[in-house]
Amino acid sequence: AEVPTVRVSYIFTTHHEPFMVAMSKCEGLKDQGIWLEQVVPKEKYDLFVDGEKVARLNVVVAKSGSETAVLFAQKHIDLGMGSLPAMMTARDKGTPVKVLCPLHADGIGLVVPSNSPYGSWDEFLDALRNSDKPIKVGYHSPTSAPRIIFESAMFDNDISVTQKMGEDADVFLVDLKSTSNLIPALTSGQVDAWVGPDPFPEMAAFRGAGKVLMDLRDLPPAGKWSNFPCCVVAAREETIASDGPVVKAFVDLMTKTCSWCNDNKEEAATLGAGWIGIPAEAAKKSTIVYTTDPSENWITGAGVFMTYLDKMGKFKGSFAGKRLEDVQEGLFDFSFVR
Amino acid sequence: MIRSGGALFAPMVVPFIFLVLWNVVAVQVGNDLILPGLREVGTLLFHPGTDVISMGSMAGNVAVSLVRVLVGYSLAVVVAIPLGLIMGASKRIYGLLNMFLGLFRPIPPLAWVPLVLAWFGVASFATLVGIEEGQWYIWLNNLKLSMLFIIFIGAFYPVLSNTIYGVSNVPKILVESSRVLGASERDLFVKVLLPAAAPSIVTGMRVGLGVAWMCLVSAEMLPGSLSGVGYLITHAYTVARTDVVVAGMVSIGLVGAFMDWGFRVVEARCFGWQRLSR
Amino acid sequence: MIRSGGALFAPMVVPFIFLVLWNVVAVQVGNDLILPGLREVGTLLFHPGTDVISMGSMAGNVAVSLVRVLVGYSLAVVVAIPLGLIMGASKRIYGLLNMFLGLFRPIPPLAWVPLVLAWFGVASFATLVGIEEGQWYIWLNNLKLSMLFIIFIGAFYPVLSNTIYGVSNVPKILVESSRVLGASERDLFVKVLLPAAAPSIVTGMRVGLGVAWMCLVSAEMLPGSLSGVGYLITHAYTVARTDVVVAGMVSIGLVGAFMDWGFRVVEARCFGWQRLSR
Amino acid sequence: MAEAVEMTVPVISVSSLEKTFVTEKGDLVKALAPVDLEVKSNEFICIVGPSGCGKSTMLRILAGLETPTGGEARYMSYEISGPGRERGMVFQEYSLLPWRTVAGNLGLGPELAGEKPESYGGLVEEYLELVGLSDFADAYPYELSGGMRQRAAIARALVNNPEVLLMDEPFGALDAHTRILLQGELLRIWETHRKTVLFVTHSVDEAVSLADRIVVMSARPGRIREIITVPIERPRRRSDPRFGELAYEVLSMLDREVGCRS
Amino acid sequence: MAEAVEMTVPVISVSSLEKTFVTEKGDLVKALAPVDLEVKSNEFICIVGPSGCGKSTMLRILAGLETPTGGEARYMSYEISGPGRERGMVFQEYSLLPWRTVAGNLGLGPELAGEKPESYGGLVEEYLELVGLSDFADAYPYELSGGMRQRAAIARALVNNPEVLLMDEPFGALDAHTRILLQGELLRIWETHRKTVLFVTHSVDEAVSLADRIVVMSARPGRIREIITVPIERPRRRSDPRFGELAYEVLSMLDREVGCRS
Ligand SMILES: Nc1ncnc2c1ncn2[C@@H]1O[C@H](COP(=O)(O)OP(=O)(O)OP(=O)(O)O)[C@@H](O)[C@H]1O
Ligand SMILES: Nc1ncnc2c1ncn2[C@@H]1O[C@H](COP(=O)(O)OP(=O)(O)OP(=O)(O)O)[C@@H](O)[C@H]1O
Ligand SMILES: [Mg+2]
Ligand SMILES: [Mg+2]
Repeated sequence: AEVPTVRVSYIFTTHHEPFMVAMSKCEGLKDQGIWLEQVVPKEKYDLFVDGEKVARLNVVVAKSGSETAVLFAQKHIDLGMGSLPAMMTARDKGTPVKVLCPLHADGIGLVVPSNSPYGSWDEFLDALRNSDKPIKVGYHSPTSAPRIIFESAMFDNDISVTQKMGEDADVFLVDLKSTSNLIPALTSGQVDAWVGPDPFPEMAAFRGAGKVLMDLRDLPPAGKWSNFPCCVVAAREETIASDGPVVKAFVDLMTKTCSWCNDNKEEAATLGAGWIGIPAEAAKKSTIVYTTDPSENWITGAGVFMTYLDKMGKFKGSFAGKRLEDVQEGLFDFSFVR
Repeated sequence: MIRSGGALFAPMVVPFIFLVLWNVVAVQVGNDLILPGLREVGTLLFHPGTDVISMGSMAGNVAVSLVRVLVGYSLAVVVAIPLGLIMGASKRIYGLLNMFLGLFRPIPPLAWVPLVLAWFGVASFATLVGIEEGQWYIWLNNLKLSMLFIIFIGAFYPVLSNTIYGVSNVPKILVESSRVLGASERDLFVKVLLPAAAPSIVTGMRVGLGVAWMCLVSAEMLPGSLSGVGYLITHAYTVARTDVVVAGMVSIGLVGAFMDWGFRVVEARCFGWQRLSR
Repeated sequence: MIRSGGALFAPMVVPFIFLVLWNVVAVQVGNDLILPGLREVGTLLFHPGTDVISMGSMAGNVAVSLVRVLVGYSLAVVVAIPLGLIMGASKRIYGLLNMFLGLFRPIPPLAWVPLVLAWFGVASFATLVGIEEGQWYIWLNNLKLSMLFIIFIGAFYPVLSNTIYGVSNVPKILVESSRVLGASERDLFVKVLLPAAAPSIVTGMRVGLGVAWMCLVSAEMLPGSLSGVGYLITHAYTVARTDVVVAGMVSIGLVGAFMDWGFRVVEARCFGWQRLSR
Repeated sequence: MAEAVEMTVPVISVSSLEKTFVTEKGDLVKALAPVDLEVKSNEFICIVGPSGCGKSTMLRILAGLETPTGGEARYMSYEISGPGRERGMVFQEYSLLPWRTVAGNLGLGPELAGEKPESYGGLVEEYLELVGLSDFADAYPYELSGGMRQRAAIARALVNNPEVLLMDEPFGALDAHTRILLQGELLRIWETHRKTVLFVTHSVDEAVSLADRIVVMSARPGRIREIITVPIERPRRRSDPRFGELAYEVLSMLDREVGCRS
Repeated sequence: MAEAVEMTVPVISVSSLEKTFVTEKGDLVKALAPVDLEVKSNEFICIVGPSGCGKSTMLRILAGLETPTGGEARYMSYEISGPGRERGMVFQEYSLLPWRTVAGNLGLGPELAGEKPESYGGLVEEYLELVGLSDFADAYPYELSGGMRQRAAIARALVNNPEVLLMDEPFGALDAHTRILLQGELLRIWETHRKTVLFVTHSVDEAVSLADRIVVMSARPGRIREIITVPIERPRRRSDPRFGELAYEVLSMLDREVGCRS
């Protein structure tokens, strides 16, 4: 019988490794009872549940979470993976998209150039407090998890942050516009440090361009930033309504593949690295934990995102001035994982 | 003899110095994220068939780009030449359309990218034709509508302008002397205007292909694209493989130069009469 | 009278139909992420001073872009014209340099982006000069070296080619008749070659400015840039404000058309002799 | 009966012919004031007159490239309303199609009339021979000297076998030497093929060596000032005193027309 | 004594002058076989000969634009090694600087010599008057007819007050009527300003009306075939039988030179 066709987007980052693993292993994951079969490499896959084909996936690569949000808005995709803040801003603007589940936690690093004078987090913190000029810290997108975690942590530690040139502060945040620019930013010395998602910290270290100062989940206060939200799986409301079973199957696939990845770290890293075209050694260093479970801590973290995005004036629509509790209903749909 | 030998090699001197300098600086810098050595780039270029950063081979990516450019470009040529012929021959139609077409001319093809993405997204020729599987799908799906649109816009105006120019600059004397010999309106078109404008049209086609190829580099930065030499260099940049970036640039340059050379050969072969009859 | 009135309005007919059609389709589609209405875009264009999506005003962004283009472009002109004059006048220097310069010509300016980013990153004029604060910093920091480089490459070749062409095509008769009247080598340069090549040089400058402006759109997609009309439209795309995208495109087109028009006026004013002396 | 009519009806007759141009600015330029002229079969007419007096305009009307604004121009018994194969024209500018060989250009007329190359190939060869370009059949116009191009243009007109040959300063762009050679050839062709020729020229010398009758036109708007029958038998020699006298007479007529320096 | 020398030393003397060109392909083209010629002060020399016989080459050597490959060319007593103000040249092609007004072009010579506009302004006006272009001082070359341009070119050469005027088919591009007008003007200027003129032309008619002596050159490589002194007093009339006869003589000399059609 005809099965529905669903368009899925993901990004070339190890954060989305489970999906890439599902696509590269295909029938190799048959034991899970839910797997993909390749139709066109990297572009088209059939989704099987218990030996039965339930959907055809058309796979699209996006460049960033915000682009994923735009693709949703323009109805060019049905399912997508991207950062939580990107989905929040989309929802704020009225794009009918719901967050179905997390995809991973952690996997964000603070990196300095390899010739940087700072050898540890404490030295770096010292420098932040004592330097007479702002320290330049880069990030790849204003609504990305790395930036928000970093800025919140700075706030918690009484370190002043600015984005305006020439304004006096301890940290001057530089928008590097794309993860592509993270590594070159180190070699050209345009920033003193940056915060970025895996695999870029590992890549930078592997290629000798920088050193990883710390994993952001270890930022003080201890525990606050672990299992913090980053990328999520989201779907358009229309798709949820029309193809609920397919969405359910997809979420199940991600849940199962996530645990496979956690259990087979080495192999998963190798597959993911091969998919993106980065050295496997770099990917293997990742500290990322894959999960589709929206834990307590995760939801608290989502609340932090809300607050910061609102404070930054990123909300222009229905989310403006709201707290997570007010919008949770519309934003989340965890029915597929619970 | 010695003198002509010198004249032959003189043009090589500066490029040679440049290559040596490149290598010296690359060794000095010692950071192939900033400047890869001559050897790394050379290796990539001389083994165009091997897989690069999981993105397929250099040759394969160049081939994909070429197919894209040629399809978008052919569309532009097929639309622009007849339109140009008509606009060049009829002052009324020219008056009607020129201003309208002129509205879009100053918008750089790349500025269309965001809008075109909103329109077409990742739809491709495959979507249009309805082919969903197999080898054909793989080829057709590389022809994203958004990319074709950008290439189309890039190639359209040079071809159009040159066609109009060519037709409207056919010496009146050629038209009149043919009419006196008994040419009908149709004869004038086929036997006088078209051949007389051909050199200008071909020049427009050459320029248009150059612009189209240039637009490709950016068009391949569009989402949904998983291949093409433009995509290859941006992705290589992302994973900090500057040697692949430079090899990609060289490939782009070589292909561009080669296409231009091809057209110039055609121009020189077929339109000697144009250059030589002052 | 009626006829000439008709001729005056005829060119407007198609653009008018186009605008009406646009609005009809926009209403039909009803999704201003895909096609914003005429009114939304118009509002943005007629209030160029108001802040758009927290990115500063349309006018402000266009101004930033203009300054960038003009700086990169001026650099290109300042290098290309003297070089072109020398290469046009001396066959030996031409032979030495032409092949070398030709190596880089076929590489589209945009293909340089990844490499140039690796070199300069977000370093700007401000970094170069060492100014770190104040109003000057804000202005100078907008002049990213990577952007200037791309604009430079874009404008350089058209200006160079046209200068060489202009100088080497000065009719021999003008040079010889001046020599017979007593012109020294220097006189020939200043009083014959330069004015004779001027129209071609100015045409090169016009084309070069067009290419530079076009390259800007992509150059402003480079990181570290927080303003400029190119950045505005990409950012607007990211936040799904298609109306801003379209308004930005129109602005880009208007500025491009205006610059082109300015040069054409200069050409028509100063170089009437060129066109009219066959 | 038909033959008798042909003998009496002039080949070309122009009566009260007027032409007023509207320039692009909208001004009116009266190029031809009423002009009357009858040309008999086989006549060789030369037209001279100050620059801008409407010589080209008259020829172009006869060729059907321009429509008169008054009066009429007839070929035989019917009014001229467009180009026709019976009226060939040779222009001052080089008018060969530059992308065709010489033979290709000569064959253009028959080709346009729908004839097959086999049927007109012989004719083309014959006329190439006639104008001495047999060796250049496959050459392109840019490979020819100016004189050779004009020979080819004349041959091209002749291949169409027109009754009337309209020539608008065909030798104007040639140097004096080549010009005199071509004048000789033209006369030879005219004598063997017995065409009716209307020949515009600036050179009085040329007019006197070629014409049966010289039409002298007055300054704009062009009118016919005088028609002079040349009483010198052919071949004419420039050293003949009657040649010099007639040339002088025509020249001073023109000088009075111009009045001022041109 | 100085005066006496000037009377006896020829203004231009050419002895065993040869010129061989090397084409771009590397072939050798012998343009001038040894040529000997002496031109006295105030003489008006016309040079005629078949196309390609080296007429232009000789003039260009005299102007200093080309170096001979054999023999020598002298102005007065010294060898010509480059252009000089005492030798002015007028070319067949229009050679005015198109971006300068007519007055600006006329002033070019003095300007290049470092003179101030105040000092040569009067001279420019005088020569504008002389060639009848006073009303066009501020016009640009493209606003002039061909005849007016050549007048301006002649005036520009004269403003530099050269002793010798080298003219390479200056009227070649003009129509016959304008040509005759300018011939008259040139003679008038030559008579009042007493220059030495070397005038290349294709037109035998022109040579006979202008020259004191006509140099007839033979086909390439150019040699001097004959030098004919024109025995007709000025003003010369074309209707004069001696005119026609001399023209015929020169023409047939040329015809024999060419041999075949050109
Ligand atoms: N298409 C036109 N539009 C306006 N005026 C025209 C047009 N064609 C010719 N004229 C004018 O008509 C007049 C006669 O032109 P024509 O070309 O017939 O003169 P002519 O005798 O052939 O001159 P010449 O000897 O210079 O060739 C001129 O004043 C010319 O400017
Ligand atoms: N720069 C050059 N290189 C090679 N050959 C040349 C050059 N200049 C002239 N010639 C050749 O020298 C010969 C004489 O040329 P020149 O121009 O002096 O002839 P001319 O008598 O002036 O001819 P015309 O009457 O056609 O002007 C010709 O065969 C010409 O092709
Ligand atoms: Mg005429
Ligand atoms: Mg010559």
